[in-house]
Amino acid sequence: MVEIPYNVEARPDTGLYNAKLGIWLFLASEVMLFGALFSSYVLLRTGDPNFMTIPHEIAEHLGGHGESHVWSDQLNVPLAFLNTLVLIFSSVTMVMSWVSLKLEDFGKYKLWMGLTCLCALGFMVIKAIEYNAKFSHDLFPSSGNFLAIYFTMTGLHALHVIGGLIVNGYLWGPGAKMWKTEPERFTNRIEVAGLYWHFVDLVWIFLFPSLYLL
Amino acid sequence: MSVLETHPEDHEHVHHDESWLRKYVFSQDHKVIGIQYGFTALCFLLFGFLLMLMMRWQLAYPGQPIPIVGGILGADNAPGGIMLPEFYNQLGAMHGTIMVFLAIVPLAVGAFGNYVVPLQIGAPDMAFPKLNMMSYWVYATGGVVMFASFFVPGGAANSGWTSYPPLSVTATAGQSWWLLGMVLLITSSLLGSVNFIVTIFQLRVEGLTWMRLPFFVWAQLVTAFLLLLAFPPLEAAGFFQLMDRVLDTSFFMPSGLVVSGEVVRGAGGGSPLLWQHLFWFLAHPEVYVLILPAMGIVAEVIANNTRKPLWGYKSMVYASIFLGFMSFIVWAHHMFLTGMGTTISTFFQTTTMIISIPSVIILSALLLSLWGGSIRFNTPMLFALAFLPMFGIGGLTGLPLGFSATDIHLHDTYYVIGHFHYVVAPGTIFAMFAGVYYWFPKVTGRRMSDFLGKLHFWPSFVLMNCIFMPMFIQGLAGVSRRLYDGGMQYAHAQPVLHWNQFMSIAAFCLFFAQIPFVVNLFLSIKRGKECGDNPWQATTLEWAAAPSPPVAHGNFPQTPVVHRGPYEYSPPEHPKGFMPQHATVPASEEG
Amino acid sequence: MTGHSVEEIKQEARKYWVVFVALVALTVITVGVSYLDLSTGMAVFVALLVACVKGGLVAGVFMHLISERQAIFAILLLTVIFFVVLMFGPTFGRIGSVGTS
Amino acid sequence: MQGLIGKYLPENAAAHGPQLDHMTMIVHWLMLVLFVGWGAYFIYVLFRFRSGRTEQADYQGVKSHYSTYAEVGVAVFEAVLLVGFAIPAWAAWVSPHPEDADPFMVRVVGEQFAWNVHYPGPDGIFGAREIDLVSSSNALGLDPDDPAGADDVTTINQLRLPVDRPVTVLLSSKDVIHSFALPVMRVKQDAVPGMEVAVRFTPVKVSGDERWEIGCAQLCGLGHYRMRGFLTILSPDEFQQWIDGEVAKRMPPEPEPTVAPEEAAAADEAAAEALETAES
Ligand code: HEA
Ligand code: HEA
Ligand code: CUA
Ligand SMILES: [Cu+2]
Repeated sequence: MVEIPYNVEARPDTGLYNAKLGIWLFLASEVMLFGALFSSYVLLRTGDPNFMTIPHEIAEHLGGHGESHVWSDQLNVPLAFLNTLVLIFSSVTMVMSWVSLKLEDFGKYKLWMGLTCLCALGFMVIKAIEYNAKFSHDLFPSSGNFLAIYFTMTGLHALHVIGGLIVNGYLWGPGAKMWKTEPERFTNRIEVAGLYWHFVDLVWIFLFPSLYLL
Repeated sequence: MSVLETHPEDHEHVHHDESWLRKYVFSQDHKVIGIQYGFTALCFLLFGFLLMLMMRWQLAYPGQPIPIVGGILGADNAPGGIMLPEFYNQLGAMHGTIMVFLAIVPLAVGAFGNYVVPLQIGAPDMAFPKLNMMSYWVYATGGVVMFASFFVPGGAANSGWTSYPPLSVTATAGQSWWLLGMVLLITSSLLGSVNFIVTIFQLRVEGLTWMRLPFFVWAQLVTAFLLLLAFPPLEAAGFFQLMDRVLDTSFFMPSGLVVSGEVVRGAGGGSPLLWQHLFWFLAHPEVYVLILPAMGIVAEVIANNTRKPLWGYKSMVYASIFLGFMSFIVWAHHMFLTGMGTTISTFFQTTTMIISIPSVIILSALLLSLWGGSIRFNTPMLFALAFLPMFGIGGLTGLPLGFSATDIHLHDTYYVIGHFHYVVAPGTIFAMFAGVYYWFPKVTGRRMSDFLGKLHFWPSFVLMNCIFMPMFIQGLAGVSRRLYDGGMQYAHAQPVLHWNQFMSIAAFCLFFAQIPFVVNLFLSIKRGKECGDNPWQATTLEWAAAPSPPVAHGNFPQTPVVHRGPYEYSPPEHPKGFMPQHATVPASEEG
Repeated sequence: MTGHSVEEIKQEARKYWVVFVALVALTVITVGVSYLDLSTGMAVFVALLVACVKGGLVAGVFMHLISERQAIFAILLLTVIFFVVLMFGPTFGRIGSVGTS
Repeated sequence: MQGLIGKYLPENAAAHGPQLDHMTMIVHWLMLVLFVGWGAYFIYVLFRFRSGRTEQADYQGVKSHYSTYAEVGVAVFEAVLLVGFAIPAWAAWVSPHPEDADPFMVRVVGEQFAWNVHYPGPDGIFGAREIDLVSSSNALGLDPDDPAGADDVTTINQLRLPVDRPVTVLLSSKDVIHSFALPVMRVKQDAVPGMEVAVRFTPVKVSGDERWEIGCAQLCGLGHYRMRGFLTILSPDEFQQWIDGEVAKRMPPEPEPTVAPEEAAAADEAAAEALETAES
């Protein structure tokens, strides 16, 4: 294969190595993706006076859970709060794993990266519990546009978490071999994976209040 | 620091054990990927054209069996060879989709961008070769999905390339395939655009500063940004529509719908216009994705064949950046008649008028570049020159559409069809042809026949105008687009109806006019005249610093270092010659 | 970019933990505020303000945006502009509509 | 240009039409001037600077600033058109008729593939509609128990209007997006389900023997091409006579507003066919 310049070291005039610029561009497009979702949410919510109202049939069906007739009260704030903490913590562990590599402490790296992956798993487990509770009450995306938005946004976010989990899992396990041969390149990879991971966290920081709290 | 220090020799041994599959199918070489893109896209261009020929038959001879292919279309589509309205709508939607997303964009960006950009900036390859390969294969998969959708029950998508809900949400299964295909195509474009931007930012060779980049590279850069930032909203909208169709959500479905006499019992509360906003937020920038690379190619060919620098290179660069920027804030000019108030329509009319200015600047600069040249009329130049007035007609007819008041009468008529076909067909397609003729020697080391090229050009030029000019007449008369019978029912269409046959016959002839091109293309691969490394005596790196075809791995035998701007033809210190970007001594014109 | 000496990096790490604490505190605040009876406008404002501060901390510190290169800034600026347009364009379009629903 | 564009434009029968046509004309003038100007230059340059004639290219090229003036000219022209014509024309198009104009109100509801027209009758009040009442004989879902609806008149694909009186069409759709196009009235408006838009114009000519049409300009399914209605502009007397007759037909003997059989017969084949498809 051909050797591509600036794969590892930064190009002097831009101050960046290729993958770093690449991931930022990718994140820019992700901003637009989630931007469209948020925009749709705003438009639908402000456009339909009944957006947040639970229709009678469903409210009745919900029984004890249906005292309130507002959709967002159906969402589980404590669980989401917990998930927020999990994700924030995973952001720190992620950045610490990178710091460990900078300090050339591979053992610590393994620890922090492992924790990051565990957090991601934890997030998914909590998410699954949350979804499951909805389904068991017969609440589906088709129940109303608020839930449709809720499932789409959190679902797409969850897909991003899974994607990050796969990448981080790889970098923790088989991918970590690279540390021995090309430590600098490996550190860059962790930085890039970290940027993505923090972005996933950042999206959640906005999802949490706008879906659960407002 | 120089790229030279990356030592190709050390890696020589890797090359030998490359399998055929890795070399030609799952290749990571931007040149091979470019050719893969190019060939696939040309096939889709032909396919999109064939779909349109069937439609044009129906428009000219409504209710008569389609000759030749009529029998094989199946009883669901064309019983007895006579096209059904459902099938007409499928063809229309798929013609639009295929032409835009599977033919022109892959050709302009995937093929020309991929092949030429790394060469023009002196890079050994794209920044992320694996991503590049994935981008192609995701595109190809998207193409297969789109193609296969013709064979699902109910046929392909039939709600127009714009897929407006609620129609598209209630449409047959083909629409879900369309959405799936679009998600793949969008993903492919995103991967590609990240790659292009990083490549152009990071891999420019020493000395190749921003204002020394060939205009083509600039055009590709702006295009990549448009793809990067405009496509994701459509991806989101695609998910929404898929959910509306599959999971019965109501993102685009308002309350109280009665479809075919049945009350729709969904949750309701959705907004059909939300889709339009998200769609056009992509689709307007998308039209500049179709035109910018074309302008880039035309600029290269014109500079080369006038033997003088481009006039106003800098203003062209700034204009294209501005164009790219503005293209994100004009989208609602496709939605004037959805019930828009004065404030919003004023905003979008104003931005639409503003965006026409950079186009005028680019076009003026290209036209002024001709002044003082010593113009060579070879085949690529003919196509590039024809692009100018054709784009001119297409662009100018955008103006009456851009004023909301005049758009009232013209909206969704054949005037719109005429407007954009002038820009994309004799506009972009011609630029693509110019590109093929121009860079063919780069790929093969051989030239295409100039005679066959002219035999391709002149009939195509005349016929394109015969097809699309009458559309303005029909549009002014108020004939709507997407009419299965071409407007036969309408009294107001009668005075202009006879044009349908004229246009269709011209379209059939246009098909035959492509034969010299196809023959030329395939024959020249083996039989074309060998032409050396720099047959056009060009200054840009892809010609001047690399052999034709370029070195398989790494493109350049020696990494060039750039000393000057891209178009130093006939410079004052060496009026009879030209200065390649990397050269230390001038090259002179031969013959 | 972060510093290169070991000491600098360690200091950097301490910063990350401070930010972590701040993020947790802010999360508690948003949830807390949501139980107050604020008017809709105020609630949205506070929730988004806190979210923006949190987002800013993540982007600025964890993603090193504070010390990032110009090229990235340029790209992000562009993205932010289009993001804002995308965010509000469709809704304003609807509000400016002459139709009634 | 007046002739060239005017030759192809359909006849105009609306009060606001001349203004729009005028603007169309002016824009085409601008386009023509630009195209002919640049075109002449283009051909001249290709001839004069062909390599056979000009062997030595001039590195500098154009030195004058005419092109800049031309570009500024285009920008100014566009700005003038925008401010002077386009924006005011649009503001007039979307704003209500003046208070004292006494506009004639009619409701049009698109469906696959027909235009349902709903007149409020002498009381001037539209009867209530309920989507659960929609059926093949009651395309609009009119509530038979609503007294306001007793005198309402409905037609399919037939829009009859009095001349010289401002009209407000309340436009909506039952199913998918259609576009209500009246070429002779220079009217086009998308009918978006879930939305009701007021479309305003003033017919200034009776249709007489001419066949004027309602077209559907937005792809709405397989019958889009034949979703055609008819527009008849009558003198005030004729119109009154017609609507009185229609009202009489449904008032005392049969209060239920149904589609008069005459109507369906009057509508041409295509309309009847459209109704069938709408039902199937
Ligand atoms: C490559 C594609 C492309 C390009 C470049 C453009 C360019 C422009 N378009 Fe077009 N447009 C489309 C593709 C394109 N469009 C498509 C596909 C649709 C329809 C989609 C659908 O509904 O299916 C559409 C529809 C469309 C509409 C919606 C119409 C409707 O549905 O009612 C509008 C309205 O504003 C519009 C406006 C414009 C304007 C103002 C420009 C301007 O940018 C043009 C500026 C250019 C100029 C002003 C030319 C300058 C000319 C000269 C200087 C003279 C040169 C002369 C000689 C050389 C002799 N376009
Ligand atoms: C980039 C976009 C693009 C291009 C290039 C074209 C090209 C053409 N289009 Fe298309 N068209 C659209 C985009 C495009 N179109 C869109 C978006 C619509 C709207 C759809 C909708 O309503 O939803 C539309 C609609 C549309 C209509 C209106 C249909 C209707 O409203 O009912 C018509 C009617 O004539 C038409 C005609 C043509 C013709 C004759 C060409 C010709 O110019 C084609 C010329 C093609 C060639 C000359 C092919 C050359 C090929 C080769 C040389 C192949 C070589 C191959 C190998 C070597 C393998 N098009
Ligand atoms: Cu209704 Cu087209
Ligand atoms: Cu546009």
